[in-house]
Amino acid sequence: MKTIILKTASKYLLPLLLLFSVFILLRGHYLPGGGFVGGLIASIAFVVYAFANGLEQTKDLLRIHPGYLMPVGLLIAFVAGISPMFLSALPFMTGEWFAEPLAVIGMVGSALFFDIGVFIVVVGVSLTIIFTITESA
Amino acid sequence: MINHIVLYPILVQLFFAIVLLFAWNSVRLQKSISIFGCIVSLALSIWLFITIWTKGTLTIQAGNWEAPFGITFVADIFAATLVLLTAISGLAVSIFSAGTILRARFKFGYLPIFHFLLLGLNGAFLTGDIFNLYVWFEIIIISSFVLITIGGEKKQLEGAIKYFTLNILASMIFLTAIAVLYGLTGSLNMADLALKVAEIENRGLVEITALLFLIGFGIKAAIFPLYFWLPASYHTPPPAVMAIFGGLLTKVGVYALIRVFTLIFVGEDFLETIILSIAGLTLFSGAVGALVQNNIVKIFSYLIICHIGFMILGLGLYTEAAIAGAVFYLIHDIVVKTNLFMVSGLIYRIKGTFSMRDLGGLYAHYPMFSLLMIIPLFSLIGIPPLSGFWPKLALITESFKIGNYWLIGAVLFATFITLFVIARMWSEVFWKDGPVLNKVPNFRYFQLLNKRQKLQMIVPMVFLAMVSLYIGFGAEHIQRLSSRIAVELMNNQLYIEAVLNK
Amino acid sequence: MLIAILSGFLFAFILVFAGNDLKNKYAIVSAIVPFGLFVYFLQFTNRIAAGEVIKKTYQWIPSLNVNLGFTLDGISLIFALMITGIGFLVFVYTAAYLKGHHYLDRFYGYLAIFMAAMLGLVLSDNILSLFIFWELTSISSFFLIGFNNKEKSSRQSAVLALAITGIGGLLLLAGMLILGNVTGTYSIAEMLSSQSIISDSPHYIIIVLLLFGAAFTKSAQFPFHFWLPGAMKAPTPVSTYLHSATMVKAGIYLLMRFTPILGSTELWNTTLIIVGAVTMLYAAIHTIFRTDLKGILAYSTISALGILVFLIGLGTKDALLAACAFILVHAFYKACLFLVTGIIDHETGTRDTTVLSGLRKVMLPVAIAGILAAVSNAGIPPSFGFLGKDLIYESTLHMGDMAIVLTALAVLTNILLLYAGFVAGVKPFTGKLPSQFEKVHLPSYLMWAPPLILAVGGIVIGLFPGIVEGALIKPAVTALGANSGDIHLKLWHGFNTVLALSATTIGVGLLVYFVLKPSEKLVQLAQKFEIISPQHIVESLAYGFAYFSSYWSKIVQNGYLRNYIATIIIFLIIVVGYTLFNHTTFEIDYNSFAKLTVYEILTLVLMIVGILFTVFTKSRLAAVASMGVVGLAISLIFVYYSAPDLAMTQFSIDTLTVILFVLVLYKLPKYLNISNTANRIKDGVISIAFGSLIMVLALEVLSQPQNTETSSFYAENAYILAKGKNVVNVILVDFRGIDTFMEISVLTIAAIGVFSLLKLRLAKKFRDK
Amino acid sequence: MEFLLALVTGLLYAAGLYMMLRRSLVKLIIGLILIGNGANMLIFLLGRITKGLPPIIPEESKVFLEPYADPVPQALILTAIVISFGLQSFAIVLIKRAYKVVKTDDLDQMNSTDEYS
Repeated sequence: MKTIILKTASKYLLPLLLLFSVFILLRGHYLPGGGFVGGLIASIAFVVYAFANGLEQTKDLLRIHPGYLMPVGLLIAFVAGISPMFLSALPFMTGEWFAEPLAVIGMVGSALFFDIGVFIVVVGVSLTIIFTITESA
Repeated sequence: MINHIVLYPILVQLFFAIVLLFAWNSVRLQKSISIFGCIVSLALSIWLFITIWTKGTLTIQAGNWEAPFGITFVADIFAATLVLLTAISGLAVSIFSAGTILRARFKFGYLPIFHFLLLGLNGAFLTGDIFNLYVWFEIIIISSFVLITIGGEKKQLEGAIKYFTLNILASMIFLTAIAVLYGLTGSLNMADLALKVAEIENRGLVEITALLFLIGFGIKAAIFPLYFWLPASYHTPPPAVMAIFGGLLTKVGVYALIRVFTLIFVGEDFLETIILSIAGLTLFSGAVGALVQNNIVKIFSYLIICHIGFMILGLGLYTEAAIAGAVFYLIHDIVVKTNLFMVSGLIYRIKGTFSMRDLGGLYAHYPMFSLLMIIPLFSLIGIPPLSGFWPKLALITESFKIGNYWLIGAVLFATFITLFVIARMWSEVFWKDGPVLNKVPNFRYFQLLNKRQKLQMIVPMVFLAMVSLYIGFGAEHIQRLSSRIAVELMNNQLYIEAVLNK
Repeated sequence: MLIAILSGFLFAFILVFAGNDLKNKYAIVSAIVPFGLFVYFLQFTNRIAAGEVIKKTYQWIPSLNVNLGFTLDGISLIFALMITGIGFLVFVYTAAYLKGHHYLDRFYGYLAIFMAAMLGLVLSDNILSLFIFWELTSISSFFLIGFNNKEKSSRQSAVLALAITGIGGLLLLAGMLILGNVTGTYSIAEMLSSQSIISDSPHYIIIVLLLFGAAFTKSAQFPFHFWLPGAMKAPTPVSTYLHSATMVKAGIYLLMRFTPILGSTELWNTTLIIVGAVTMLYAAIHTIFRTDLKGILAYSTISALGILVFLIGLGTKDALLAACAFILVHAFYKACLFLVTGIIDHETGTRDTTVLSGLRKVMLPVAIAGILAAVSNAGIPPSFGFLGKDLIYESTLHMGDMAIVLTALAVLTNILLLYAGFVAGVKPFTGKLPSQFEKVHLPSYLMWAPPLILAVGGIVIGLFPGIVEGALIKPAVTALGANSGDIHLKLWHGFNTVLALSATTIGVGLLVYFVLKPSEKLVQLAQKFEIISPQHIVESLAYGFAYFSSYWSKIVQNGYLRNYIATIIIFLIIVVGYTLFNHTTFEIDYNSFAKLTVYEILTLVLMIVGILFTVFTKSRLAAVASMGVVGLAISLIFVYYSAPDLAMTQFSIDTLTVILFVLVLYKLPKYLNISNTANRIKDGVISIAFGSLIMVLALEVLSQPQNTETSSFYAENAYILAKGKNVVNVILVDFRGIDTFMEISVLTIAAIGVFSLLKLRLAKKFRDK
Repeated sequence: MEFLLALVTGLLYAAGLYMMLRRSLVKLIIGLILIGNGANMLIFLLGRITKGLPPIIPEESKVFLEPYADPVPQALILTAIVISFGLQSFAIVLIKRAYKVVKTDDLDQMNSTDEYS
């Protein structure tokens, strides 16, 4: 499997797919998509890369163990969730919004950060599971 | 915004679970964070409890979406009590874990998962949304799967497969029930459901939905004939895990049953007959199972089943006094069962076995420990005036009032078998001069532990023993609490008003 | 009064911490506790004799109607004095008997707890607190019987005794609760006024039977008597205190206490007379077939308890008077005999009557005590026993038609009891001293003084019955609901039938004693009939039940996961199916259903084929692949029916699952063809039933009206309030964000689980076995 | 169409149960997945199905102009699917480990924890 073509292709595929996944994440509020599917696409990107270049190299690329993405994502979601409690004494998970919409993304608010958290967790989870299974297979 | 505190028990556990994940590499740090987190959680739970006790039910709408559209969290006195008990057991088990769990297990996420489990429990107690309840249940079962398998011993895995399959089956049935319920009412908020279900004309479908919930929760609560997973798996993980499982996991099923059958499905005769029969058979079958076992942990496992029968009985009798009895029993059982499994853990550390045949001589060599252990053991039997005794008064009286002597018989039978089994256990484990056991090489016998580890085992047991003594001798307080819970449960209007403001 | 009752518990509690000091030199100090209590209760004698009833109530758990209400009247006082008085003697005796014993402190602790519980029992006015103390006596008895816990027989006897009295306790609990319900009060004093309510109640029979169950087990009545001989495994002070003088009389106390409330009905009287008579005779006969001193005394105690039950059953004033007197008589002589036996055992190391004799030469004070007790037991004048026996005959003789039979039974029992008393109290001291006992010496006065006091007491009261008449007996009879005005106890009644009966009893009894010698042969003879003894029958039943239990458990918990699943689902099918077919109408409106297109039909066909192929294929890989196809078909359905997000998710998840499966699968073995056809058919039937049930249910629900309140709220507010247009996503991240939060937590936990399952290997040395 | 979907849902439940009742670990997990799919279908079906009208508000407007599919069941199913995925991946790894340790795929031979000792 580790052919030159695949290796080369995966080098370009990885950033492309990652970009695409972020796109899916961001548009989720308006059209089908969202953090979960986006996260899955991002992990597929890394999996394809791993197929081509081997597990070790993928890990080097990631620098940290994908498992650490999970608490990071959870923490982002958590902070997004509790921010209204501190900012405006509203209940947990209440949407907080910036006044003006941003280009491309649209309205930005705590829900988006929450979705980003989902995205990161999903990447962390999928990669952890797949890497672990591959390593011990 | 005082009602924010409703979510604190959930948020604090979530927060500490996440923090523990960050501290993945340092076992020492994890232990400290966990114990600290449990103390914070206990403090918040006490605060919540006192607030609810003085001010009445509080609700909070997550996301600030008015009920029934968002997810509502409801801290009525029942939920607050269970959250408090979770915090108490959680703290005890957290300390106990620090002293008994193998370092290898800590290195693979034992503590974060443990806190996720507590998170799930708190969430399940506080949520006012039926689908959200499903989600909390999933948190609970996935955490328990990980805890039951962590370490990957052969017996752990064999037990886990049964545990896993039957619990997933339960979730599927639960989910099926939610599907039907949503199809009928178009709602998920439990208070709103209570109103909408009452309006449905096709009572047959309502009854079926109720039965699906009964079976789904019943599997988790380990009632007859749905309890198979429990004796197959509860004795396989380390004692600290058993303690939290034995104390709280089945109880969350009982909680859900009580909640759903006092709030949403009210007053269906057919159901009451079924629930009462189930209660009687659970008492019988659990007791009979405990009678034939030799392994002390398996005995305790069967006694869990047996004693679930008491709570189900209270629910089935469906009077205020009976529900109060069931709630009282629930409160007692959480504390005592948690402690019992820690007791068995201590015995195991001392002797290296769970088998009654091989155990012995504890009374002669550890008189103070024996005295400590006898508190949960006797509370379990319900030797008056210890904690297990009081709720039985209401259960027997109410069974008598409906003229069902079979149920009285079942209660007495279960109590008697518990008495007999514990007396025999006392005789075998504490009195008997046990056979000389071969030293298991590298086994961390109690004597070999350092002082801190010893304390980490003993302190939580003393703590819980004190709590159960309080439940027994301060039965007046607990009874008043249970009665108040029962009053609130029996008038589901109170709950509905608190959630929907109507 | 509360402090008085609880002082035993407090003392036991102190012992936990200060036990070591008391264990050695200062053991005797603990006797202060019962002595103090004895004096405390003694001071009430005058007031009780004057007809007063002393009441004290302490609130405990008002919401459960449980309070610590104490009543001190005639019966309670007799019992309280017995408990503390004999308690004092036993405490003193113990100091010497178990001198230097390693666990003396524990022993005192148990004794003190027992004493407190017993006091609480006889003083309680609240029937629930009475029950609580009742249970505590059983528990402390358990610890005392099992005191020599290294011996197997000791432990077994303790468990047996606890089991029997435990059953009784639970019956009592049920009885008390029902009684409380019928009368509307838990106070015995208040019940006295509602006697007719109770006896007219349809629950009267069950209440009485439950109460009998409790009393008969506790007071060792036939056929529940057998735990008592077993309980003799306990050290002698325990046998003396619990198993002859006090605890076993708790059942008697209960019957007496409830005589004014439940008594005077045919059920009450007849049952008690029959059970009492059978017990007294059965146990009395048994004494002949014993050579162990404690065994003989145990059976004679059972017999005496039978006499008491019998007397309560007779229920006349004479009989109740006799019962009150006999309780005291018995306490004096039987406690004494036990203590004497203990000394003999302690000094000679044996309790075998066939070898013991002539001990008067080495332990005269003990011999005096023993012989005097035997005299009182025999009812030889001028002992207190003579008085007691007179009263018994007096009451049986006045029973009309049944007088002859009842009197004959009483005489026969007393003859045998006389024999037993002599074997225990006289035989060891008379005759020749065997050589092996020559070095035996008199123990400390702490041991021989208590029995001597009791023995002398028995004679003194016989001579001067006035000591107890006004102070104890009369108030007790009053408390039992009879008029005690004309009672007058005296030794000499003149020549009458009663005297003749007494004389006969003594004469024949002595004859039996001189003719019949205890021997091994008799013991063996009795053992032949062991198979029909209640103990054997109960043990067989228990064994049978244990067998049944293990059978039941093995059937239910059979180890096969598929059976567990099948049981759960069959249960579901039965209860849900039953309701579905009984309560619903099956009106399904097919017209309202959406119309089909070719794509949908193709998708469904694909799905059905996929499902069937998954189930029936012999290849694992094919099964997994076709399962993937099923998932794919589902996502297509989601596409058709307006759920693009779902379709995307279902598709990606489905793919991932298949990948995971394949990654794992090639390590696993091939399918084995292991299930047989019968199983497959059975499982197929269950599965089809289950599937059909779900299908019918779904159709039923679809025919119901739909409620769209919630969903329209989401739809209307998604953009305006939550600023999103994909409503599903808005629900996920905002309306129901917590669900999603927990969903990613589940994923995290699962990932950790996978990680630890695959990476964590416990080093072999750390394995828990 | 609803009738056929109900039929398929029932079939998924039936097939899932049948697979769970087999003795093979792999079949057990497949059975669980099938039942899970069945439950999702049931939610979907009972939330009432609508053809071709996804619950996405058109670009130009702020509320729905025409009828739309109920978004709630979709959100519930999404959550349920993801949760099931977590459980399934754990289950798949569990059978792998169980096979390695117990050395059989036959569930009937995994009853040591139910034995009496």
